[in-house]
Amino acid sequence: MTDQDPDTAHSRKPNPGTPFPSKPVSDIESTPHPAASETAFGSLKEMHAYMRLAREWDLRFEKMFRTGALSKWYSSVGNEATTVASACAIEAGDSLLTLHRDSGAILRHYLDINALLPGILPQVPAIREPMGGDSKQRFLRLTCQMLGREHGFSSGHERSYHYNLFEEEWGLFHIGMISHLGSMIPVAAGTAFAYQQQGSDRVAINFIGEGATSTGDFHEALNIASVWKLPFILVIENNRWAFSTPTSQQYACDHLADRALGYGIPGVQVDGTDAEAVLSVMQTAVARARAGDGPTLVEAMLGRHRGHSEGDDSLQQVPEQELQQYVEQDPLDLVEKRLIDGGVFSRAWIDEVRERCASLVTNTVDQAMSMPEPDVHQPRSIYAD
Amino acid sequence: MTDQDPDTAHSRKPNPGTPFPSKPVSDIESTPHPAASETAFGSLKEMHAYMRLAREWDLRFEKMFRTGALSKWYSSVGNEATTVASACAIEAGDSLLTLHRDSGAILRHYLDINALLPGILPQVPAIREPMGGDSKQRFLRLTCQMLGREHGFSSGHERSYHYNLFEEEWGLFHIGMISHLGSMIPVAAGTAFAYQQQGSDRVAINFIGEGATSTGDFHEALNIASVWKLPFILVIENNRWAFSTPTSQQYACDHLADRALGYGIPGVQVDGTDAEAVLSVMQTAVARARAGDGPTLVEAMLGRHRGHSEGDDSLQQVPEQELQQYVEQDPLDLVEKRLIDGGVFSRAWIDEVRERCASLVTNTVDQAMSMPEPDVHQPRSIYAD
Amino acid sequence: MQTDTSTESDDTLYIDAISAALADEMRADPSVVLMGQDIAGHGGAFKITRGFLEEFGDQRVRNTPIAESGTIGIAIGSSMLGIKPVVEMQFADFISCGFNQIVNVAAKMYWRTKHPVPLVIRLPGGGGMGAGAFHSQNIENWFLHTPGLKVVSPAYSGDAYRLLRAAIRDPNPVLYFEHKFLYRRERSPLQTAPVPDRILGESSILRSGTDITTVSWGWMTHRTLEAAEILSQEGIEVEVIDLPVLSPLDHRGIIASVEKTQRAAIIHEATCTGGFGAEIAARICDEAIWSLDAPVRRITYPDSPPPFHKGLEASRIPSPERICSELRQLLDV
Amino acid sequence: MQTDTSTESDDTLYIDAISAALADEMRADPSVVLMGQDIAGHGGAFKITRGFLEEFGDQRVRNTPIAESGTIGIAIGSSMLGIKPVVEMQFADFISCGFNQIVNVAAKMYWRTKHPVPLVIRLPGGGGMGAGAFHSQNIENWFLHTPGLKVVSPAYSGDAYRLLRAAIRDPNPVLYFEHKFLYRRERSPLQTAPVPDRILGESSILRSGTDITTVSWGWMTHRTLEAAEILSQEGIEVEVIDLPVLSPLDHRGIIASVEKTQRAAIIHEATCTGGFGAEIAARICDEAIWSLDAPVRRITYPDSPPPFHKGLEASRIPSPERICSELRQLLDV
Ligand SMILES: Cc1ncc(C[n+]2csc(CCOP(=O)(O)OP(=O)(O)O)c2C)c(N)n1
Ligand SMILES: Cc1ncc(C[n+]2csc(CCOP(=O)(O)OP(=O)(O)O)c2C)c(N)n1
Ligand SMILES: [Mg+2]
Ligand SMILES: [Mg+2]
Repeated sequence: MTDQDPDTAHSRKPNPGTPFPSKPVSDIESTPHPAASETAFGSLKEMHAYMRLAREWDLRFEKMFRTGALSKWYSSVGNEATTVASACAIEAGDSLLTLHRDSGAILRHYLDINALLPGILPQVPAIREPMGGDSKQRFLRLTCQMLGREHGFSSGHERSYHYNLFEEEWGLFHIGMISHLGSMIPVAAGTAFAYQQQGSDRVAINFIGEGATSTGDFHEALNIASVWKLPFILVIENNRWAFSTPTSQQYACDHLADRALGYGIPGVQVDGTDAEAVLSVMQTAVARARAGDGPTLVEAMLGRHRGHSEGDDSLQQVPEQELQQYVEQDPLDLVEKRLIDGGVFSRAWIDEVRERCASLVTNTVDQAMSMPEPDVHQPRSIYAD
Repeated sequence: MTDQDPDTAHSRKPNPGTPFPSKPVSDIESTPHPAASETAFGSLKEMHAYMRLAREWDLRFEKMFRTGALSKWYSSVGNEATTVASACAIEAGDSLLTLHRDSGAILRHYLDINALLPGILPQVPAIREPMGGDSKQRFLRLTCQMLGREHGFSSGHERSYHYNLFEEEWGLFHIGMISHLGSMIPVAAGTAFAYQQQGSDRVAINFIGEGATSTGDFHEALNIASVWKLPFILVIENNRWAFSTPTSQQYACDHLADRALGYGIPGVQVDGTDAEAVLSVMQTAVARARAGDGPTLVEAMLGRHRGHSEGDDSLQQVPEQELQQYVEQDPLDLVEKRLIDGGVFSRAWIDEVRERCASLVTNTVDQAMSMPEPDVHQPRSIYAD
Repeated sequence: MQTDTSTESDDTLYIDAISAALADEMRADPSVVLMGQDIAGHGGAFKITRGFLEEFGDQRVRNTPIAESGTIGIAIGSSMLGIKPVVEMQFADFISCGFNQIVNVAAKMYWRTKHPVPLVIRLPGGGGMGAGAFHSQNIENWFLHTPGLKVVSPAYSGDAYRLLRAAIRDPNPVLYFEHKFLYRRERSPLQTAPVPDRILGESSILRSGTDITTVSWGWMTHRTLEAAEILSQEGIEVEVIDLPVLSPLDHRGIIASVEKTQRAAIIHEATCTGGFGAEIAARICDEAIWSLDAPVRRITYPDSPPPFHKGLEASRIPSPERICSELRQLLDV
Repeated sequence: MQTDTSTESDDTLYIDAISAALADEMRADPSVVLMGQDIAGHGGAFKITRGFLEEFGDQRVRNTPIAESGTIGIAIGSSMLGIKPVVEMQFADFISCGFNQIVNVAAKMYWRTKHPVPLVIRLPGGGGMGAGAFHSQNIENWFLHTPGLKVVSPAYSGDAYRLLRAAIRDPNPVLYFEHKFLYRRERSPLQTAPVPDRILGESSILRSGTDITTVSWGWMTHRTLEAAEILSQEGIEVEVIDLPVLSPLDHRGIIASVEKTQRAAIIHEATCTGGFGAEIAARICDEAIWSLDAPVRRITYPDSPPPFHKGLEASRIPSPERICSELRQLLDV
């Protein structure tokens, strides 16, 4: 996959009016995705590998934070089912907008895990094609980005997930976050607007926490997107807490998904710890968007596993029992249990996947740590020219 | 009413923790208001008089606009049932926040029409107590405000409905609009917050057009108000057009009232041309708010009668048949027909009410026109001290 | 709107120059899309896009819901994927409702990510129409103080036309302040010069003089020229510099003129404190201090909102008379 | 928070001074209500309101949803009916999401309607912590250029305490910029002087000198003092003026000092163009031009967003060394 010819790959054609590459709209109506129904465990195996990689990624940075090697870290632990499954539902050419707990979506969307860890997905039919291009380079640069290195996507100018990665030749359009919650929702809808305007069937997905649903931009963007029927999926990662604020102090409705009614669009609440359930919901939403039927609001129910950011004491606000419940419903445990119970994977293979993911992360972090810091004298323009 | 002692009237007690005057919460549970059910035509007669006054008010200023005596006018014609009935549902001590088509609410809330036109409401039991204080002075100042006179509430510094009138001794708390649509929704909720904080049972109502439902402030304010259970009623005057933009380009849901579900509060759609229907809905909403049960979203369905502002050509966007339908459903015709059909009023009395309201407006406008313009050399501070 | 006005034409109304620039650029580049409230069938509050719906269709001329932040955010996202959005604020004042998208998303995007955001926001601003506190503000310095934005403020039809086309071609977010008072009052020829493909700093000496330099933009340039005419009859020769582009600022041009005349005043309609007049004064006092032979004066709106009453408003906006008297003071005459 | 700190106490941390001012004012006036994200049980992102929930209860210490505009709007409305709200922004940068409520509703309310809006917004701002583009900005001039707001920017614990109490008592909307870098680094005595009941312009000469006047606020005042110390050893005596209050501005104090020293520099952490340093320079060049014996210089952040990397960030913020070298230049030494 990594040596694919850019010209035949999922290249975005910037000319307005030219339909976007890959499948025509009429091909995509089957829902859920064939891979999910036909080979019951195929999708699970694939999601498992990426979820594990995402988990090891986070554990590694959490550890670096604890040892003082990193000044700040927002953990994605617990969000992997939602983020990986969502990224499995999109394709090259689609745009992805992430927040601070979406390493799963980023890793799934950027990387061909088989290229990084040969044989890790032996006989699995892909739910989706892996992203073309050089996965190794991307993974290293991503790691450098987390560590503020010159080789990172922002050359040290921006923190962790606050960056963009556009590789037009591969159809990779990832826009990272700014800190201001809610702000990227209209921007995500805007990328969907570009697709609609260009006659493409590509879609945009954007992740937000349940806290960001209180912002004006949440409303303004969803309203315009629904009036304009933009191919846009907004995924709320409802982990029940925003920093130290519980949902009871954030909103008064029963389900955030119910807000969809106020926009005349579908709203779905899904168990966000269940990768298969999320995949199915997201595939339906994506198919709907590709077919020109407009946005979907997805509320993935998660639980808080970590503090707001590592090292703060915000977890103290979460009642112990509640926390335990969330930790017990670990999405990785769930997926691994299913694979073992279904007789698909042995515990040994599960362990091996974990080991291999962990060493990949460790090696890459080590490599990134040895790379240069940004040159403080290098000017950086505020204007494009 | 006008010579009531301020001390015994509906005075606001600014001390936090002191419950607000007038009825205790438990007295107000009957819904709809007794006046509406017991004396079937009583409320209608009262609303009729104020609706007529509001209509003549607008017609007079429309005419002044056409003759060039006024540089701009936003007409409230067609909104009177909603605005007058809503103002009938509140009392002294409540706060009222209006937009540009709410003369009906202002006139109903400010004035004792019997004081201005003695005998115009002969045997009608009041739906609500008229506002205490000097109605004549208020009406003159209001007129001066519309005409940019020194004697207006803003001494010519602010246009038409962009002013406040606070008369604490009478419990009159009216906050006018700023131009930025949606901006006053949180401010209105804030007055409700003050009541809640002070342990008072007073409520806030705020009018907006359906266009303002697309703003971020609509969402942020309703969300906070519902989480905090603020005594707040938001009335959408859905006249199907925002300037030249039809609802199909403003929102994609079936009913704006459905947005209430997303806030966990009641949402009611009502025929906004039917004063009695609006009164009943508003009385329920107000009772709910007084009882501490939180906000209500009311969507009053109206129709566009006039251009966005007088003299523009925005009415051209409204299909002729649609316009005609709205004009045929004139809320004043409706109320007058009911009164005549019910054998309550003769056509002659209806005509007399109109005549008397019209001359009251004309005389007051004439008086205001003869009053001084603002002194351009008079400084005006930007800071309170 | 009907004719291609990129060739020279005489005496075009300022408002028509804006319409023409939009139409010509839409014809030249199919990725240009207009968004705004009431811009489609109605042609916008000022009718600048009248006829556009018919010519360009409802995909390229988009009525938006009343949601400045959402609209600007959508414009930003689309601009990152090949669309060139031009967003109309119904009045410049309403930009405050989309402020965060501009200052934090659009302005910082290129610096943060090296990803261009070619985006134009049109802002009908300024006073003189008795339109009150929320339809008359001059708020350019909020954006001039935000790195990453370009800001344009044409005083003439020709600049309005040329700079709007250039703004659309520029790969950066450009705030295009158009002055409502000039819409139907300013009328001058469009230029034949080819339209540049980006906004660069420009200052233009509209009248050369030896006694004092004035710096102004938008409507105030016209009033300053009136003042210069009056003073000329008194034997005072004012060098009148107009800034059609405020950011990037061509401060070299200003400094050179002040070095010649040795005196300077800045005239703007925006309120005084913290305004852009201060920036220009500060640059003069840093770089041309040794040339100065008089205090550097700002002639501006007082620090208060625009009043509704026309007489009140008129008393606040710098008038040719007030400009004359302040300049006379600086010249000690 | 536990003790009434309105009496003199030695060496209070800046952050504790803020907590103490809030607590003391809440004790003194039951209409004071706090609103902000995570301020209740969690005590806020910086723990400034730790223990407040327990002492004052959840009616007066309100966690809000993540909705800056809605929250500020609610604060405005309540303040018009007798509540005195203090709104905490989690970071100053997020104020852009509530911008319209401040500049159009709060700032103009008194001028428009003669109705006071006693409201405080606390804005933890500034850089130096490696917190990146959206948690480090210095945006005071957006508000200084908006008539009707008061703006405070204390550099010392004593001022932080006194001015926060005064801000809460002031009948106007006050933006209270507190500097995150100083939270746990600045430590000095609180004052015994009675707390005033409103914010008035103040400038304070922290070090008197004869050679050049500097004007600064917040963190930069500390760095300027360091520079003055260094220069003093070289025989250069800097008069260091701190502005704990930016609006209203005590420009008399500044002018008087410049008339004495004949030279001036303004040091601020905000970006340069269109910033408040320009305002101060402009006033000096209008009112003290004849005294000036050197260019008026601004020493500021460059015109770009704050970088995340600590080394990159450090290279942008005016350092004592950079201040020294610029001042030496102005003194031609
Ligand atoms: C507009 C804005 N206000 C406040 C903040 C400060 N803040 C950062 S993260 C956060 C909580 C986010 O909660 P949520 O959206 O539920 O995401 P989670 O961290 O739970 O995934 C807050 C309040 C911000 N980033 N942006
Ligand atoms: C934030 C904002 N954006 C745009 C405008 C310009 N504007 C003034 S009135 C109006 C239409 C309002 O429509 P609606 O809310 O339905 O009220 P109606 O006039 O129909 O009663 C618009 C777009 C504004 N005032 N405020
Ligand atoms: Mg959350
Ligand atoms: Mg409407």
